[in-house]
Amino acid sequence: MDYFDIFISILGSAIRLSIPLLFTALAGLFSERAGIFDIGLEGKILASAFASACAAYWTGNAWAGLATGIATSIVFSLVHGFASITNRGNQIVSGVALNFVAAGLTIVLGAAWFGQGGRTGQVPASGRFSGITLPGAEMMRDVPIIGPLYANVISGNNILTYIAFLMVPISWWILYRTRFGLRVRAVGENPGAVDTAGISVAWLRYRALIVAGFLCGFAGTYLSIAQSAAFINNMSAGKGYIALAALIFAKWKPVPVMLACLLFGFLDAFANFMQGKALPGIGEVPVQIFQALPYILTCVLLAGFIGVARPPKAGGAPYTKER
Amino acid sequence: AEVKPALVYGTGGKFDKSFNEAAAAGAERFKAETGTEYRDFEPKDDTQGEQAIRNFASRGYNPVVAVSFAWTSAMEKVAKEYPDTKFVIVDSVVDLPNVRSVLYKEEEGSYLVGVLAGMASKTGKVGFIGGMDIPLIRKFGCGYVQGVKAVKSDAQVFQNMTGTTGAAWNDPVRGGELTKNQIDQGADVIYAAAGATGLGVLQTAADNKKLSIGVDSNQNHLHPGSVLTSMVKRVDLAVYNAYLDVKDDKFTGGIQSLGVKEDGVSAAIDENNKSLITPEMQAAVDKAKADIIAGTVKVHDYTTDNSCPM
Amino acid sequence: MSTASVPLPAWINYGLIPLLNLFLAFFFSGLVVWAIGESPFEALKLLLAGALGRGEGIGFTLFYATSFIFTGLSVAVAIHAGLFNIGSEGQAYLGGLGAALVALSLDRYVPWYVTMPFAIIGSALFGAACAAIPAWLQAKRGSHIVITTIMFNFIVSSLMNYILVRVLIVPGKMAPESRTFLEGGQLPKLDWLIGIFGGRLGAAPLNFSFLIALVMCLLVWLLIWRTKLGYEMRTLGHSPTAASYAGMRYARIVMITMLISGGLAGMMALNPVMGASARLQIEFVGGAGFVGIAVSLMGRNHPAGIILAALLFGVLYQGGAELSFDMPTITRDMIVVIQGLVILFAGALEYMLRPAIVRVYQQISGK
Amino acid sequence: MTGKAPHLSLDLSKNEPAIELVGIDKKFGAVHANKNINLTVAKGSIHGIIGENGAGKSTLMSILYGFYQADQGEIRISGKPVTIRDSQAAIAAGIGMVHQHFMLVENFTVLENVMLGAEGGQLLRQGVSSARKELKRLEDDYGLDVDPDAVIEELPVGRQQRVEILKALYRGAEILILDEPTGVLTPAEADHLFKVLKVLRDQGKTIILITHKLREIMAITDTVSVMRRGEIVATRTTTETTVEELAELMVGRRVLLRVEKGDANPGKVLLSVKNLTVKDSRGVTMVDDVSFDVRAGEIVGIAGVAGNGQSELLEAIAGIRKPASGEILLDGKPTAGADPAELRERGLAHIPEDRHHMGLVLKFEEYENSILGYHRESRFGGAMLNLDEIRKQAEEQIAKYDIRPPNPRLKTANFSGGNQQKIVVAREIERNPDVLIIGQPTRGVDIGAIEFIHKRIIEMRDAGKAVLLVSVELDEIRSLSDRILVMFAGKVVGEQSGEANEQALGLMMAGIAA
Ligand SMILES: Nc1ncnc2c1ncn2[C@@H]1O[C@H](COP(=O)(O)OP(=O)(O)OP(=O)(O)O)[C@@H](O)[C@H]1O
Ligand SMILES: Nc1ncnc2c1ncn2[C@@H]1O[C@H](COP(=O)(O)OP(=O)(O)OP(=O)(O)O)[C@@H](O)[C@H]1O
Ligand SMILES: [Mg+2]
Ligand SMILES: [Mg+2]
Repeated sequence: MDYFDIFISILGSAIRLSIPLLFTALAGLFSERAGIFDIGLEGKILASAFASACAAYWTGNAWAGLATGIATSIVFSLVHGFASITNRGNQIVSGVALNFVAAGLTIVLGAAWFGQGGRTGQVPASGRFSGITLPGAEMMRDVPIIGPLYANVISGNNILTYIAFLMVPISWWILYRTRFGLRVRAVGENPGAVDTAGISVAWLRYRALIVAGFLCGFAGTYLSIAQSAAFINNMSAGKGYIALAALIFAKWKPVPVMLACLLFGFLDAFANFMQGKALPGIGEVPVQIFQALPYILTCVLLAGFIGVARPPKAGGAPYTKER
Repeated sequence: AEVKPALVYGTGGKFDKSFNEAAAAGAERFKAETGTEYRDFEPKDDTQGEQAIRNFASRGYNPVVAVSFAWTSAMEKVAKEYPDTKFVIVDSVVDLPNVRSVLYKEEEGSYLVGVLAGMASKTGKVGFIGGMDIPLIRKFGCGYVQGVKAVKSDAQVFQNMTGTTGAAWNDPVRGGELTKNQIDQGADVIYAAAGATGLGVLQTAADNKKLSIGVDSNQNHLHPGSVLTSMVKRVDLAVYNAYLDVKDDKFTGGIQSLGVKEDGVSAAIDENNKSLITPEMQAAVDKAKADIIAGTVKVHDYTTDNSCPM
Repeated sequence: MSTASVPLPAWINYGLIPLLNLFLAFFFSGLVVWAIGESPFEALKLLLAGALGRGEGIGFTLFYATSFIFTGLSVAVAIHAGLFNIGSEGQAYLGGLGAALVALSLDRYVPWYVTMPFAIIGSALFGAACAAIPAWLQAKRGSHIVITTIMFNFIVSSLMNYILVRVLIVPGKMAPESRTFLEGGQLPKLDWLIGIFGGRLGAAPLNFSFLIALVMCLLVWLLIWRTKLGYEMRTLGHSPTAASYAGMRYARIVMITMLISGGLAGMMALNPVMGASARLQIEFVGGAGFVGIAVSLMGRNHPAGIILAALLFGVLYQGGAELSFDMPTITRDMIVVIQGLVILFAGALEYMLRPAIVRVYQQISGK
Repeated sequence: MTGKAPHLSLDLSKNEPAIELVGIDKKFGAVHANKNINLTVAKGSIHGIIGENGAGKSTLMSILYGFYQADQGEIRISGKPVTIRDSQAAIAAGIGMVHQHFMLVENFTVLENVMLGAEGGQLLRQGVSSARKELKRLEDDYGLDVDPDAVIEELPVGRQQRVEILKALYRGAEILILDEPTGVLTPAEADHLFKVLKVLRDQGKTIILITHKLREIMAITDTVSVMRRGEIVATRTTTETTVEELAELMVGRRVLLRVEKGDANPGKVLLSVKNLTVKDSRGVTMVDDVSFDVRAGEIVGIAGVAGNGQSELLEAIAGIRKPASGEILLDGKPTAGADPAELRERGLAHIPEDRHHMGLVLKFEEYENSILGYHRESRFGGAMLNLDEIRKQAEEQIAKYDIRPPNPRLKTANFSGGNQQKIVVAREIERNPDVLIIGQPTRGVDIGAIEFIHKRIIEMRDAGKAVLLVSVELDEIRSLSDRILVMFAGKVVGEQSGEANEQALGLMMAGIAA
C-alpha cells in the first residue's frame, strides 16, 4: 500500500470522524454568536444519539430517528435557555448540569428499556443511514489521483455527511445574509443594542439555541445510527468539548469551523492509523500523544500563538436591564 | 449444598453479544436446568466491581463468579475477607484456596479461526482488531497470525488495538473506523477480539461486504453471510460448572486451563456460516484441531514470554 | 417591580432556597424513577437505608464525602477569586500520581504516618502542577480558564493512561494499575470513628483522609476570610478593576489561587488511592471532580456548606450503589441524573424561585 | 391614576401635546427612581430635562422608550393612551432614543447598526440598497454625514452618536429623545448637534433633551423640566426662567457657586509628569505627550470634556495603567515599574472616578472596603487580617466623616451614593498622603456631601499636600483649583489660573484657542 492510498484511507476516516464535530461546532457557533456559552453541547449530542437510536430501533426508520434526535436535543436547548435566558442563571453551570443529566438519563432509561446496561438494541439496516455510492464512483475508481479520491473519500458516505458539509455554507448564509443572522451576531455583541432596536433579546436567543439544538440533533443521530448501529454509553466521548475547541480555533466563523473540525477529525484518524506503528527514526509513538493532541493544540492556540481569538463580547453573561 | 449463585460481569456489560453474554448464557443454563435463580451485576468501573463482589459475598451469595481479569485485585481482597464463600475468576489467576481461576487457551482457538481466515482471504491480507491492549488480547492475535500463516505463509496480518483502558471494550465506533482502515489497506477478513467493540467491527465488515470473525460467543448469527466464523470461548462452562460444583459439593480451587482438547475454545460452524466454509476449509480446521490435540502443532502462548515469534 | 435587589434574610437565602431547589431536583429524579416503572418512595427508602442504615453504609457515605469535600473546596477556592475551575477532575487524577509515587517509594521503609505528610505534599504538588498551566494561560494570556481546564482533564487522562499502561503497570498483570502499596503506604481505616456511634465499619474504606479533609475545610475558611491573601482573592473575585486599583497583582493571585485549588483537588487522591484501594488505578477519580462543582455550588462556596453538600452527595453515591443493587432496573447512573438536576436547580436555576419567595416574604413581613 | 403633584401644562398655544406622562412611578429595589411623574411635551418643541446625577432622568426616558416598565402610570402619545411594553412598541409609536450609553454593536458597520431591527425583510439584501439611499437622504437633509461602511469601533464618539441619531431617524421617529448627548462632545460638535436638532424641530419633530448643563438648556430648549430625587419639581418655559432659578430648583436650595478658600501657598514640586504618553488597550493614544507639575499646597484642576484622556492620565499616575512613554516623578523619584500598592506606600492616594467598579467592592462590608489598597500595612496584620484593628479604624472613619448608617458591618452596596463616596474619600485622606489624585469626586453625590468633600479637599491643600483634581464639572474645577489645565484630545491645550473665565475654558476644551 503506497502513501497515496494510506492518505486516501486516512482522509476518508478523517471525514467520517469529523462529521459529528462539524454539526456540533456549528451548533455552538449559533449559540455562542448569540451570546450563550454552551458547554452543554456534549450532553445534547449524547441525548440525541440516544433518542434517535431508540426511535430508529422501534420504528425501523432512520428519518424518524433523526427527527426524534433533533427534538430531544432541542428540548435540552430549551432547558438551557430557560435556565440561562429566562432565569438568568450561570450559563456554564447550566451546561455542566445538562451534561450530567444527559450522561445519566441515557443510561438509566436505556437500561430500563433495553436491559442491556444502557446500550440500546441493534438498529436494523432500515433504521440506519448507510453509505450512498455517488454516480460513477465505481467507474472513476481507476482514474489516477482523483479516482480514488472520488470513489473512497467523496462517494460512499451517508446522507448526513453531505448534509453536514452543506450546513457550512447554509450557516454562513444565515449568519451573514439574513435578518436573523444579523440579529444573532448583534445580540452576542451588545444585547442592549438589539433590545433598543425593538427586538426581543430573549426570544432571539431562544431561537439561536433552538438552531443549536437542531444541529446537535444531527450530530447525535450521526453517532448512533449512521456511524454505528446502536447507542452506546457515553458515546459522545468528549466531542462536545472538542467542538468548542474547534469553535475557538475558528474564531467563531463557519468556514474556519469546518476546517478546524476536519483537522481534529484528521488527528483522530491519524491516531488510529498510527497506533502500534513505528515512525521512521522515532520508533513507536505512544497512542496517548495522538489522543491528547487536539487538546494540547487547543491550549497552545488559546495561548494566543495564532492570534487572539475574540469571543462574542456579551457571551457568558445573562442580559439584565435592571441591576 | 445450598447454592446461591452470583455473577459479576466485565465492564463491557451483560449484552455485549460476546464475552459477558457467554457468561450470562452459562448462568441461564444452570437456572433452566436446576430452577435456581441467580443474581448478576454489571459494573461500570473498577470501584463498582469490587463493591459488587463484596456485596454479593456479604449477602451470602455462593459461589460468586467474576468474569474479567479486571476484578483480580478486587477478588484477592474480598476472597480473603470471606474465606467460606467460593469464588471464580475468569481470565486471571487469584491464588487463594477458595478461588477457582479459569483460564482459556485462546491461542489455540485463534489458531483455528486463523486457518479459516487464511483460506477465505482472496487478497492475502487479513486483519485483527483487539480491545484493550493487554497481553491477554495479544495472545489472541498471536495465535491467529500463526493459524493464518500455517495455510498462507506469505499472508499479511494487520493488527490494531482499540485502546488501553477498559473503555476499549465498549467503543464500536473506533472499532468500525479501525476496520475500515484495514479494509482500505486490503484486508478482507477481520477478526475482532474486543468485546462490544467487536460489534462495530462486524457491522463495518458487513457494510463493506467483507468477512469478519466473531469472538467469545458464537456471533455467526449477527450478520449471516458476513461472519466467517467465531472463536467461541466457553465462558458459559466456567460459570455453569462453578454453580454445579457448589451444588454438588465438588467445588475445588486452583487453576483450570481449557483448550481445544477440553472443548474450551473452538471455531463455530453452524447454519449461518455454512455457505462460507468450503469442504477444504472444513477439512483444514479439523486437521488443525487434531494436530493441536495430538501435540504435533504447538501454538505459542503470548503471555508466557510476552512476545510473538511470528 | 423587579425583585432582584430586594434583600432577604440569611435563613431564606442560605437555608430555605437551597432546600427548595434540592427538593425540586429530587422531585424530578422521582419522576424519572416513576417513569421507568419503579416506586420513587421505595427507591428513596432503599437509598437512605443503604447510605445511613448500617455502620458500613455510613462508612462508605463518609468515604465518598471525603473525596467530594476535597474537590468541592478546590472549586470553591477558585470561585472566590472569580475563576471557574472545571479541571478538578484532572487535577485529582494527577494528584493520584503524586500520592502513588510517594507511597511506592516509601511504603517499604516507613510506617504510614511518616509516608502521609509526604503523600499530602506529593498529591497537592501534582494537583497544583496540573492547574498551573491553565492558571498561567489565564493570568498571562487571558485564555478562558473554563476551556483550558476542560482541555487539561483530557490531557491528564491521556498522560495518566500512558503512565499506568506503560510505566506503573505490574509486569504480567493485565489491569493497568500500580502494584498494591504495603502497610506503610496505606492510610488507616477509621473504625474507631464509626465505633463511637456503636456501628461497625466493616469493609467500608473510610480512612484517615476524612480527617485531613476536615482540617482542609478549616484551613480554607481561614484562608478565604482571615488572611490577606484571601482578602485579595475575594476582591479579585468580586471586582477585578477594584483589585487592580488596590495594587493587587492579577497574575499572582490567579496563579496562587489556582495552585491552591489544584492542590486541594490533588489531595482528593489520598482518599481512594492510599485510603481505599492501596494502589493507583485507571480513572480512579470517577467524576468526583465534577461532583465538586455541584458540592461547591450547593454549599455556597463555604466550607461548612461544602461539608453538608459533600455528605449529601456521599449519601447519594453510597445509597445509589445499594439502590442499584437492590433494584436492578435502576442503574447507578441514576445518581448522575440526580447530580445533574441538583446542579441545575441549585446552580443554574438558583434564582428561579426567588421572585416568588420575595413576594411571599414581603406579604408576610408586611412590607 | 392621576397625579397629586402639580401638573403644569404650558401654553404652547396652537400645539397639541405629543407626549403626556401621567403618574409614572418606578422603583429599582429600594431605589425610588421615578416618583409620580407628570409631564407634557408639545408637538414640534424641544423640551429639556435637567437634574443632578441619579435624579431619575434616564429612567424616565427609558420608560418612555419601553426599555424599562413603569410600576404605575400612563403614557399618551398624541393624546392617545399607549402601552409601551418594549422598545418595539416605542418605535412603532414614533419614538426614537439616543441613549446615554450608546446602544451600538461595535464590530458592526454603520449600515448594519442602522439596519438592525429595521432590516426590511428576511434577507438582508432586500434592505441594504434602500438603507443606503435613505442614509444618503438623511445626510443631505441634516448634514449628518458618516461613511455607511465604517466599523463603529473605529469611529470617534462624536460620529458614533451621529449613528445613534441616524438610527432613530431611519426608523421614522417623530419624537426624539437624547440622553445627555453633549457629555462626550466638544462644544463645536455640540453646536452642530443643536443645529441639527433645530432643523428637526422646525420640521415638526418633538425633541426631549436630557442634560445637566444649564447653558445648553438656555441655548436650545423651548420648555424645561427639573428633576430632583425622582420627582419633577418644576416645569418652565425657557424664556421665562433663569440659570439661577434652574440651579436652585435642581439642588433644592440656593447654590453656593463658590467654595470658601484662602490663597494657595505652593511649595516644592511633589508630583511631576513629563512627556507622558498613554495608550488604551486597542493601542489608541489617549494621553499625548503631557507634562505638568503639582506642588505642595496647591490644587491643580484638569478640565475637559469626558473622554479626552483624563481617565487614562489619572490611571497612569496611579500606576494602574502603564505609560507608553514619558515619566512620572513622585517627590522627585520616578515611578516607573511601581504598582499602585508601592505608590501608596510612597505617599500617593487616589480617589478614583468610578467608585462602583474601582474604589469599592460593593459586595464587601464597609470595614473591608476601608482598607482596600492599604490592607498590606502591618497594623492590619501579617499574613492574617487583624480584624479588631481594621474594624476599629473603620469605626473611626465612619464617625469622622459622618458616614451613614454608622455600621461597619453593612454591605457597601447598601450605602447611598454619597455615603459610598465618603467611604472612599475617608479611606484615602485618612492615610495622610503627600499627593492626592482625584477623579470626579462628587459625581452622583448630593449637595450636602459635595460641600463636605470639597472642604476635605481644601483642607488637604492647606495642610501642604499636592492635589490633582480631574472633573468634567467646570464649576467644580473652577471653585476648587488654584491652577487649571485643559485637556483636549489627549493633550494639555492650555493653562489658566483658578480665576479663569468660563468662556475661555470652554473654547480650550473644544481645542480651539490656547
Ligand atoms: N437598571 C437599574 N437598576 C437599578 N437601579 C437603577 C437602574 N438604573 C438606574 N438606577 C437607579 O435609579 C436612580 C435614577 O437613575 P437614572 O439613571 O435615571 O438617573 P439620571 O438622572 O439619568 O442620572 P445621570 O445624570 O447620572 O445619568 C439612581 O439611583 C440609579 O442608581
Ligand atoms: N446597587 C445597589 N444595590 C442595593 N441597594 C442599593 C444600590 N444602590 C442603591 N441602593 C440603595 O438605595 C438607596 C438610595 O440610593 P441612591 O444612590 O439613589 O441614594 P441617594 O438618594 O442618591 O443618596 P446620596 O444623596 O447619598 O447619593 C441607598 O441608600 C441604598 O440602600
Ligand atoms: Mg442618565
Ligand atoms: Mg445619589
